[in-house]
Amino acid sequence: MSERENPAASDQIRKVRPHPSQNEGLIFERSSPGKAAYMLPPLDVPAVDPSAALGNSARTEDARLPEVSEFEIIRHFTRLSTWNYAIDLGMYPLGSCTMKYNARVNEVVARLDGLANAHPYQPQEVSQGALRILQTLSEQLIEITGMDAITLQPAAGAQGELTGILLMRSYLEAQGNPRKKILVPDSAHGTNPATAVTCGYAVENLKSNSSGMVDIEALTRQMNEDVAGLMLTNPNTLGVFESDIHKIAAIIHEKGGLVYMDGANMNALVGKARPGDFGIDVMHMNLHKTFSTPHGGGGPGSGPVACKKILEPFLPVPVIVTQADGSLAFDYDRPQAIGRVRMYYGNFGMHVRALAYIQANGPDGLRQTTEDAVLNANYIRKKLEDVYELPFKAPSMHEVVFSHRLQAPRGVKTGDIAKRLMDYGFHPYTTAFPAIVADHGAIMIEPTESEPKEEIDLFIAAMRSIAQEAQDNPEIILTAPHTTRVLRMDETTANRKPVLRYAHQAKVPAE
Amino acid sequence: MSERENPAASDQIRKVRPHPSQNEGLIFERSSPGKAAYMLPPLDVPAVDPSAALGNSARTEDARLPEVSEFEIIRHFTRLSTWNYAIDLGMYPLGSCTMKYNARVNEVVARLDGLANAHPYQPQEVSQGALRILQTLSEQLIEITGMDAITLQPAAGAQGELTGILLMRSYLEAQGNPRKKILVPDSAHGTNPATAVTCGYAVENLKSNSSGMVDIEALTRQMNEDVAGLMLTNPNTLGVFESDIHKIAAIIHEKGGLVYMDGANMNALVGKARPGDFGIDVMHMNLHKTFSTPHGGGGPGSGPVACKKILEPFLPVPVIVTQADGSLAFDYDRPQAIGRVRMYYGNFGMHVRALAYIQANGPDGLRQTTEDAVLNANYIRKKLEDVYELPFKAPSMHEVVFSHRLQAPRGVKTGDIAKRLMDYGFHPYTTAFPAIVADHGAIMIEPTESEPKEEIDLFIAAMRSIAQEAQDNPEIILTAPHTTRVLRMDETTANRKPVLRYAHQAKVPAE
Amino acid sequence: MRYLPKSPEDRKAMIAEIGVSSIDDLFSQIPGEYRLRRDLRIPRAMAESEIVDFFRQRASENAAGYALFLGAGAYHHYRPVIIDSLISRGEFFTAYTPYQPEISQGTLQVIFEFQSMICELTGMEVANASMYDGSTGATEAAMMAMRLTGRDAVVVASSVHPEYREVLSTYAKYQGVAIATTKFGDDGRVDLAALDEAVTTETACVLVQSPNFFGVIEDVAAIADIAHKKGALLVVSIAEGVSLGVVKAPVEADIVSLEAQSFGVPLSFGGPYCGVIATREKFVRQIPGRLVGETKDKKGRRGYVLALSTREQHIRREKATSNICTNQALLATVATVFLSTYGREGLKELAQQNLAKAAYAASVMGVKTQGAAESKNGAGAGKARVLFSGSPRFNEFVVQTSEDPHHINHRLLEKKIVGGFPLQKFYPELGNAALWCCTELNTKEQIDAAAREVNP
Amino acid sequence: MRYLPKSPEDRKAMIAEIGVSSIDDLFSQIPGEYRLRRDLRIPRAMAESEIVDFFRQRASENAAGYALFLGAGAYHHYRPVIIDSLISRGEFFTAYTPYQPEISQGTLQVIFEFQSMICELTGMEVANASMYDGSTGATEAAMMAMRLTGRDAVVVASSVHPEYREVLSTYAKYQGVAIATTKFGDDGRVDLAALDEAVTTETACVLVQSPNFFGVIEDVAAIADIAHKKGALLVVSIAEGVSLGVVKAPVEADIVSLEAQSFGVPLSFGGPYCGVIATREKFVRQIPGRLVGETKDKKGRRGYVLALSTREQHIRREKATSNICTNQALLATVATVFLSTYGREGLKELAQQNLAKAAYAASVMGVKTQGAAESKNGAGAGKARVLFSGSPRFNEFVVQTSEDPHHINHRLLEKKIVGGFPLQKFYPELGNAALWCCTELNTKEQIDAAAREVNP
Ligand SMILES: Cc1ncc(COP(=O)(O)O)c(C=O)c1O
Ligand SMILES: Cc1ncc(COP(=O)(O)O)c(C=O)c1O
Repeated sequence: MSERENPAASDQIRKVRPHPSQNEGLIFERSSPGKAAYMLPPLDVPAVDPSAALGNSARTEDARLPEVSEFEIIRHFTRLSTWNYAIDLGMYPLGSCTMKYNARVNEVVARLDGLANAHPYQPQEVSQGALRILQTLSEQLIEITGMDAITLQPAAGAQGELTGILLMRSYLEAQGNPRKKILVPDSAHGTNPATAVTCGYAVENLKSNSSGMVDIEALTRQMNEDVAGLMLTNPNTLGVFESDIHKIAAIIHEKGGLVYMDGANMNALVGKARPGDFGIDVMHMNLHKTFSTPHGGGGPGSGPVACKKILEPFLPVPVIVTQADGSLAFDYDRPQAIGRVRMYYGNFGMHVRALAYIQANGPDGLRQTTEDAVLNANYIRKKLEDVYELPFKAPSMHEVVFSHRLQAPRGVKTGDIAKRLMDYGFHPYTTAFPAIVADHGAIMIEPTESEPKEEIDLFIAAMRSIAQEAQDNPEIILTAPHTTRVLRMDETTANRKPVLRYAHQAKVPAE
Repeated sequence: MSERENPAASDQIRKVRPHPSQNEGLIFERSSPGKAAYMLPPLDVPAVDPSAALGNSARTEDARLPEVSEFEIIRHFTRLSTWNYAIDLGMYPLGSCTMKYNARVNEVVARLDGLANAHPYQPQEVSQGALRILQTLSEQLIEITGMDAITLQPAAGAQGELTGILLMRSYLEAQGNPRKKILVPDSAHGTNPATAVTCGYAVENLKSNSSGMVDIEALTRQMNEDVAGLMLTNPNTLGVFESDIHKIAAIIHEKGGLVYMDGANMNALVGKARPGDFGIDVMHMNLHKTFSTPHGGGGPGSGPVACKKILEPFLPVPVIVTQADGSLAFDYDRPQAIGRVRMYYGNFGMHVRALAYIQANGPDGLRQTTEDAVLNANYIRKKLEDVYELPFKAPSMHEVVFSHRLQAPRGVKTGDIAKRLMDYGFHPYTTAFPAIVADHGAIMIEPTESEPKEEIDLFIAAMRSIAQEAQDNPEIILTAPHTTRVLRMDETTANRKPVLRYAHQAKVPAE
Repeated sequence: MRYLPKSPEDRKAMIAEIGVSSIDDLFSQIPGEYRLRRDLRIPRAMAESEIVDFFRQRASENAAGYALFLGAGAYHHYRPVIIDSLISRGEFFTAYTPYQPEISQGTLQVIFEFQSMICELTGMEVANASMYDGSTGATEAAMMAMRLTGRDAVVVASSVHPEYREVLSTYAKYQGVAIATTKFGDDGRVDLAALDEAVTTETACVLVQSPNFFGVIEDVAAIADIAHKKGALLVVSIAEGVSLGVVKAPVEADIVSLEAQSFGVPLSFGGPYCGVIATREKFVRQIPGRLVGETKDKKGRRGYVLALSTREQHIRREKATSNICTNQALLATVATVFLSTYGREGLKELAQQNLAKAAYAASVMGVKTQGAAESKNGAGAGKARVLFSGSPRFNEFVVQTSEDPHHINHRLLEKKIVGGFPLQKFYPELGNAALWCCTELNTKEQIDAAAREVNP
Repeated sequence: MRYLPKSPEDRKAMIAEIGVSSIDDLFSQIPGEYRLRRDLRIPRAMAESEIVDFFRQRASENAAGYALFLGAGAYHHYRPVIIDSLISRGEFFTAYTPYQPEISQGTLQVIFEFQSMICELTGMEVANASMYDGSTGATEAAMMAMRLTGRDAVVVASSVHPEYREVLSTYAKYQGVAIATTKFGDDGRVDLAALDEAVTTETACVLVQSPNFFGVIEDVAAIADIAHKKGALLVVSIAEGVSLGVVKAPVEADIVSLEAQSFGVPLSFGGPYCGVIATREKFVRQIPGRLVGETKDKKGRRGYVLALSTREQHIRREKATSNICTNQALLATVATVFLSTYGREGLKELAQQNLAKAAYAASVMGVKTQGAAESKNGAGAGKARVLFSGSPRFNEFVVQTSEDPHHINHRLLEKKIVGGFPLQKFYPELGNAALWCCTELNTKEQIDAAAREVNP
C-alpha cells in the first residue's frame, strides 16, 4: 500500500466522492419462518391435495426459499443495486460492448399489456401487432445492413454467429460439400472460434498483419476448398475498418467460400456503410449493443442474422410472410431451413426496444449517432496517444485500442490501470482482448456516442493522471481500487474451492 | 477534529461502508445551445406566428432553461438521487413523520391510464370510477376514525387543520358566536398554532403538566366561552396517549367548545382505538404518514378531515352523493359549506394510494401494523433508556422521545447526535420538537412498523455507541458527519446572503 | 401482512425484551372503553392482483383513451416517459423533506434547479420550493401581499379561475379580508376602468390570472400600473405554465403564483398538482413555504440547504408566513425533469404548437366575435361563435352555441370525445358557452371530429 | 437527435482537436464506393409520443386482456409489481456483465442468490448464472452430458417440448450427434420399456421433460435407473418452474435444465426468457455459461466474483464449454425477486392453486380417459375427453374433442378467450387434441366459460 494517506482524496479525482453505502447480507439471511411477501387471492375452485393428486411425485421437502416481507425485498435489492456501476451513473467505456444510453421509452413500450402479455402460441389473428413489429424491424435491419433477408430468432450475438455459420454450412452442403474449416483472425472475439466448433468446423487461426488487419497474403495462402469461409469482425476488434474488405471477400468467394461478419461493431457503420454493399454474405447484429437494448447486468440480448439471397432458404423456421389478405403469418414450411436455434421467435422484448430505438433516431439520427461514436473514440485517441502506446496505428473508428507497454516497465498492467480507474469514478475499459495486442496488454476503449464531451474530458484526465501515477507512484495503481466498498477479490480461492450457493444455517430448519 | 484517523472506519459502524458516488453539477451547467431532449410530432395544423397572434403579449426573451440531451437528464437526476437517504435504503426514524414502506402497487395503480389521465372536469358519467374510489376511501376512513363524515379535499395535514378549524368556526358561528381563541398545547406541532391564526383565532398556549400531558386543571381554568376549542394531538407528540381524553373532551364540550385532533399520530391507533369513540369532534389524517403515500422529498401529501354529524353541513364543497340510479355525483349545493380549501377534489393520486394500502392490509393487517409500530417504539425505548434520558416517563405508543440531558454536559446536543447517526448509516430522528423537552433537546424517534428487528438492533447499537462516544470522544460527534459527500453546511451564510437561484454564466447568451 | 417484516418469533422476542406479557399491554394507556375490540368493518385484505384488478376496473369506468378538450386549470400535455423513470427511484420518492442536508443533497439540488427555472419562466427573482397548487398558491400570494403592504383588501378579477376565487374567499373570510371582484370586458380581459375604480389605497393587491380563465392573455402592464398607482401590489396567477413558452413573462407583477401542473404532472382527476410562488428578492422574507439556498460545506464544497426557515411554522409557529409544511416536492421534481427535457427551445416550440392547435380549432368551431354581448340573443341557429376573438389568447377559447353545451358534450362522448367545459355554472351571463382547450395532444382529426358535433 | 449529448459547438471543437477538417475524414478508411451517400430508407425520426402510439396500436392488435389458456412452454403467472420496480433501477438494467467485481457486487450477489434458489428448487448442488432459455438450456445440457461421458448419442423423449427437440436437432446435426426419440405410453409418460431399449452404452444422456409437454409428471426415478444402468446421464428439462412448488425435485437427475420464465418473466411473445442449468458439484467444470462464486476481498470482507471462467469462450475460445457470452442476467434477477416474494410457503401455495385450477378445469371440460388410444375413433359426438387422466399432472392437460380445436378456439376468441394449444401440428396421432393450461390467473368464471365452448 502506498504511503499516501488517502488515495481517494487525490486532487485529480474530480468525478466522484465517497458517500456511505448500505451493507446488506444475502436474502436468505433475512429469512425467518412466518414472514411472507405474497398473498394469493382466495381459491375459487376446490382445493386439491398435492400428495393425493401427485402420489410419489409430490414434493415432500420444501425448497428453502427465503421467507421475507415485501419491504425487505425492496430494501435488499435497492441496496444491492447501489453497489453496481451502470451506464446511467457514468461512462462505461468497455470496448466491443457498446455501452450506450438505454432509452426509457423502449422500456415503456416493451411493457405494454398487449406486448408483454402476448403468448407465443396465441392465434395469429390476435397476434398481428406482434407480427407487424417483427416484420417492421426485419425490414429496417435489412435496409441498415444492405442485406436481403433476416432472422430475428437468435438470442444473442454468439447464437447469431451459430445461426450464420449454420446458414453457410447448409448452403455449402446443398452445393454438395459443407467443407471442414472456418478461418478466424487471431483478433477475433472468443465466441467466434467457440461457435465455429459448435457448428462442427475446425477453427483455423488467421494471423493479423503488423497493422492488426487481415493479412491478405496469408488469407490467400490459407483459403482453399476445405475452407467454408471467414469469420470477420469489421471494424475489427482494434476498431479499424478492414479497408481491403473487397479483396478479402473476393479471395473467399473465389474459392467458393462465404464471408461471415461479426456485427458487434456495427455502431461504427450504421448509416455510413452497409456490409451488404461491401461483400459480406451473412452477419449478426447485437441489438444489445448497436441498437441500445439494455445489457441488464449480462443479458438478455438479441442477435438477428441478416444474409444475402442465396442463404435465405436456409433461415431458421418460422419466417414471417404476408398473406394474400395482407395479414401476416409465420411460415414453417421451409424444407431447406436449418431448423430452429431456439424456441418461439427470439427475444421479442428486445425486438420491440430495438425498433423503438430506430424510430427515435430515423435516418439522420442513426447517421449522427455513428458519427458521434467515431468522433468520441478519435478524440480520446488523440488526447491519450502521447501517454499510452498505440500498438496499431491504423485510423480508428468507434473504438481505440492502446497497450500498457509504456506502463509495464513500472509493473503496471492494463488490469491494474483498469482497477485504478474505479477510484477515478469510471468503469474500466475492456482488458480481456484483443489478444493480438502484445503481452495481452490491451486497453480497449469504446466511448459510444452517448458520452458528452465533459465526461470524456474527465475520462482523459483520469487516464492521464493514472499514466502519471504509473511513473510517480505505481504502488497506488497496483493496489487499486482504494475507494470501493470491497477491494480486490481473492479470485484464486473462488476458483480453487468454488462456493456457488448459499449454505443454509441452522436458522432455517432443514427437513 | 478528533485524533482518530478515520471515523468512518469505526468498528461500531456495521451498517454502511463508503463507496464512490458520482459528482454532478447543476443541470444548467450541462446546457449548451443545440442540444435537445425533446422532439415534437410534426404540426398537423397551420403554424401560427406568436408575435402576430399575441402582439405585445408575445414573449421576446427566452426563459434560459437548460438545453441538454435526454441521456444527460437521466444521468443528472440519477446521480443526484444517489446523494439522498431514503426509506428504501434504511430506517428513517423521524418522529411524527411516520416514514413507513411506500408499497409499489400503490404507485402502479395511481398511474393507470384511466386514473392518471382523468380530467377533474370530465363529465360525471365518465368519472364513475374516480368517484367510486373517493367514496370507498371516504367510507373506510370514517370507519377507521369512528367519525360520521369526511372531506378528502385538504392537500396535506396543515390544510386539514385549517379545514377542521374552519368547520368548528362555521359551526360555532351558526350557533351565534365563533369565539376568539383556540387552545394549543405547548407540545404541539408548529402547524397547529399557525393554522389557528390563519383561521382568525388567537392562539392560547396550554402548558403541559410534568408528564408532558394536558394539564387538566390548567385546561379547566383556561376553558371558557371565549374559547372555540382545543387542538390536541393524540397520542401527543411525546408518543403518549392522553388517557384523560374523556375528561378533556368533557371540559371542552361543557363550555360549548369542540375538540380538534391532529391525527398525525394515527399510526398508533388504527384498528386499536377510534377518535370518534373517545370524544373527538373533528380531526385530520395525514395519508402520507399513516396511510403510506410517499413523502416524495417533502410532498405531496393529503390531509382528509373527518368529523361528527354536527359538523357535516359545513364540509367543503363538493361532497359525493349517491344518486337515485345508483351512480355517484358531486354535490355543490351545500349552503352551509365553508367553501373550498383548494380547487377540484383534493390530491386524488394520494387517495388512490391510500385506498390501495388499506386494501392490502384489511382489518387484520391494519391492526397488526399498529401493534408492530408500537412494539418497535417500545423496544427501542427499553434498549436505550439507560443511556439516554427519558424526560417524560409515561408509556410510549408509536414513538419515544428522549432528551440529550445526559450528553449535554459533554457539549453534545441532539443535533450533534443526529449528525453522527449519519456516519452510522441512519437518517436521524426528529430534533426540532416537541419544544417542551427541556433545553429543546428532543430526540424523537418513530421507527414505524416497517423496520425489521435486525435494522432496529443496528439502530440501537448505533445510538448506544454514540452515547459511549459522547463520554470518550465527544469531538467526533461534534464534527460529524465525517463520511458523507458533503459535511456540515454553512447555514448562516445561506440565511444571511441567500442564493436561491442559479446565476447564468456567459455560456448561455443573455438576450 | 406482506408489508410487515416481522416473524412471530421476532415479535415474541421483542415483547419479552420489553418485559410485558402481551402486545396489548402496550396499549394499556388507552382507557379500556375506548379500545376497539372488534375488527374494523372494512373488506378483508386483498391480494396484490386483486388490488390491481379493482383499480383497473375503476379506471375503465372513467374516460380512458378519450380525446380531451378540457383545460380550465388542468392541462393535458404529453408527459415524457423519463419523468416517471426518474421519480420512481426510491431515493426521490421515499425520501422526506430535506432537513438533513448532508444526506439530502439530491432533493435539495433538484429544488434549487426548480426554483431557478421558475424564476426564468416568470421573470421573477426568487421562487419557493412549491405550494399545494395554483389555487392555494394564489391565495397565499394575496396573503403575502397583505403582509407586505399592511393592507387588508384584495381586488380579484372575475376572469380568475372561479375555484381559485372560492379558495381565496374561504381563506379570507375569517381573517377580515375584504374581497372585491372586478369584471371582464367584452374582450374577455379585465375591464381596466372598472379595475381602476375598484383599487383603493386600502387595496393590498390586485389578483389576476393570465392567460385568464377564458384563455385570454391579460394586459399585465396596464393592470400593474393601476395597482401600483395606489400602492397595491400585483399578483399574477398562471394556471397554464406552458403558455410561458410564447407569452411574455409577467415581469410587471410583484408576485407570481404559478400552477406547474402543465409541466409533466398528470391530470389525476385534479391532484396532486404543484403550485409555486415567485417574487422579487426584496419580498423574500414574506414568501410562504420552503426555500432552498446554495451554500458551502465546511470544506468549501458547494451544497444546498433549506434557507430562511425562520419564516416557517416549525420555527415561528403562530407568527409564521403560512401554516404550510408538507408541500409538493416530488411534483416540483417532475416539473424540473419536464422543463429540462423541453428546455429553452422546446418549451417555445411546445407552446407554439398549442397556440396553433387552439387557433385552428377555434377557426373550425366557430365564427369570430369580439365580445360576450351577442350571447344574450344567441338562440339563432347560426354557426357557433368564438367569443373574445380579438384578444390574444393561448390554448383555450370560449365557444358560444345555440345548443346547450351539455347536449353537445353528450353527443361527443359517444364519439369518445370529451368536449369543452360548459360555463353556465360559473358564468351564466355567457349563455350557452363552453371553454375549449387544445394542446399538442389534440390532433387535427380529433379537432375536426369535435367541430362537426359542435356545428352538426 | 435527442439521445445525443453534443452541441454543434462540441462537435466542432472535437473535430478541431483531432485535427481533421470534417467528420467524414474519420470514415476515410472505408473505401469510397462502400460509403452510403444517401439516407437510410427508414421512416423519419419519430417523437416519443409517436413511438408510444405506434406500439400502443400494435399492442391493441394483439389479444390484450383476453383470458388465456395457453401454456406449452410459456406460462402466464401473476407478476408481483415489485419486480419491475426493482429491475427498472438503472443500476441493474444498465449495467454490463459483472467482470469488475469491485463495482458490480449488486449484480454478482443477486446472481449468487439466484443460483442458490435454483439449487434449492431443483435439488441440485450447483446452478449457473443463466442460459438463453429452456430450449437452448436443454440442448447445452445434453452437450454437457456428451462431454462428461465422452459419448455421442442422445435419447430424447417425444414428450419433451417439440420446439426444444428442434433446437437440439439443429445443434446436434453438425456435431455428429445421433438423436433417438423415444415414445410416450398411453398414460402420457415416457414408455419405460421403449426407453430401456433405446438407451445403449453409446448413450451420453437421456433427455426428458417433467412435467412433460402434456403436463404429465414423469417417473424420474425410474428413468434415471434406466439411464444410469447404461452409464448414461439423465437430463431433466423443466419448462414450468412453478411446478416445483408441489412436484418432487428431480434429484435423481444428473443435470437439470430449467426454464425460469414462470418466475416473473413476462410472456412477451416468446422471449426473452431465462434458462438455467443445474447439476452436481462434481460436474461443475463442464457446466456452460457463467458462474458466480463467493470469496473475500483483500480485507477479508465477503464478496462475489465470476468463477471458473476458464470454462468460457473469452478465455478458452474454441475449447470452451459453450459459445454463450451474453446470457439472461436481468431475467435471473427477475426470477430472484419473484422467488423471494413467494418464498418457501408462497411457492407451495401458488403451485397448489395451479394444481387446483387445472384439476377443476379438466373436470369441467372433459371426461377422464387413460390413454391416447381413443383418439383414433374420436369422431363421436360425446363429451370431450381428458387424456392421460390417470397420470399425475400439474397445470396442463390434454383435451380431446370431436371438433377440430381450431374451430373451438375460433369461437372462444369471440368471447375474448384464448383456448388450448392444438396438438395436430406436433402430435397428429392425438387427433383433435389441444393442450390446455390453467394457472392462478384463470378464474372459475373463465374456466366455466371456456368449458361451455369446448362442449357446446
Ligand atoms: C466482437 C464480439 N463478437 C461477439 C460477441 C458475442 O455477442 P453476445 O455476447 O451477444 O453473445 C461480442 C460480445 O461481447 C463481441 O464483442
Ligand atoms: C404532529 C403534526 N401535525 C401536523 C403536521 C403537518 O402535516 P403536513 O406536513 O401534512 O401539513 C405534521 C407534519 O409533520 C405533524 O407531525
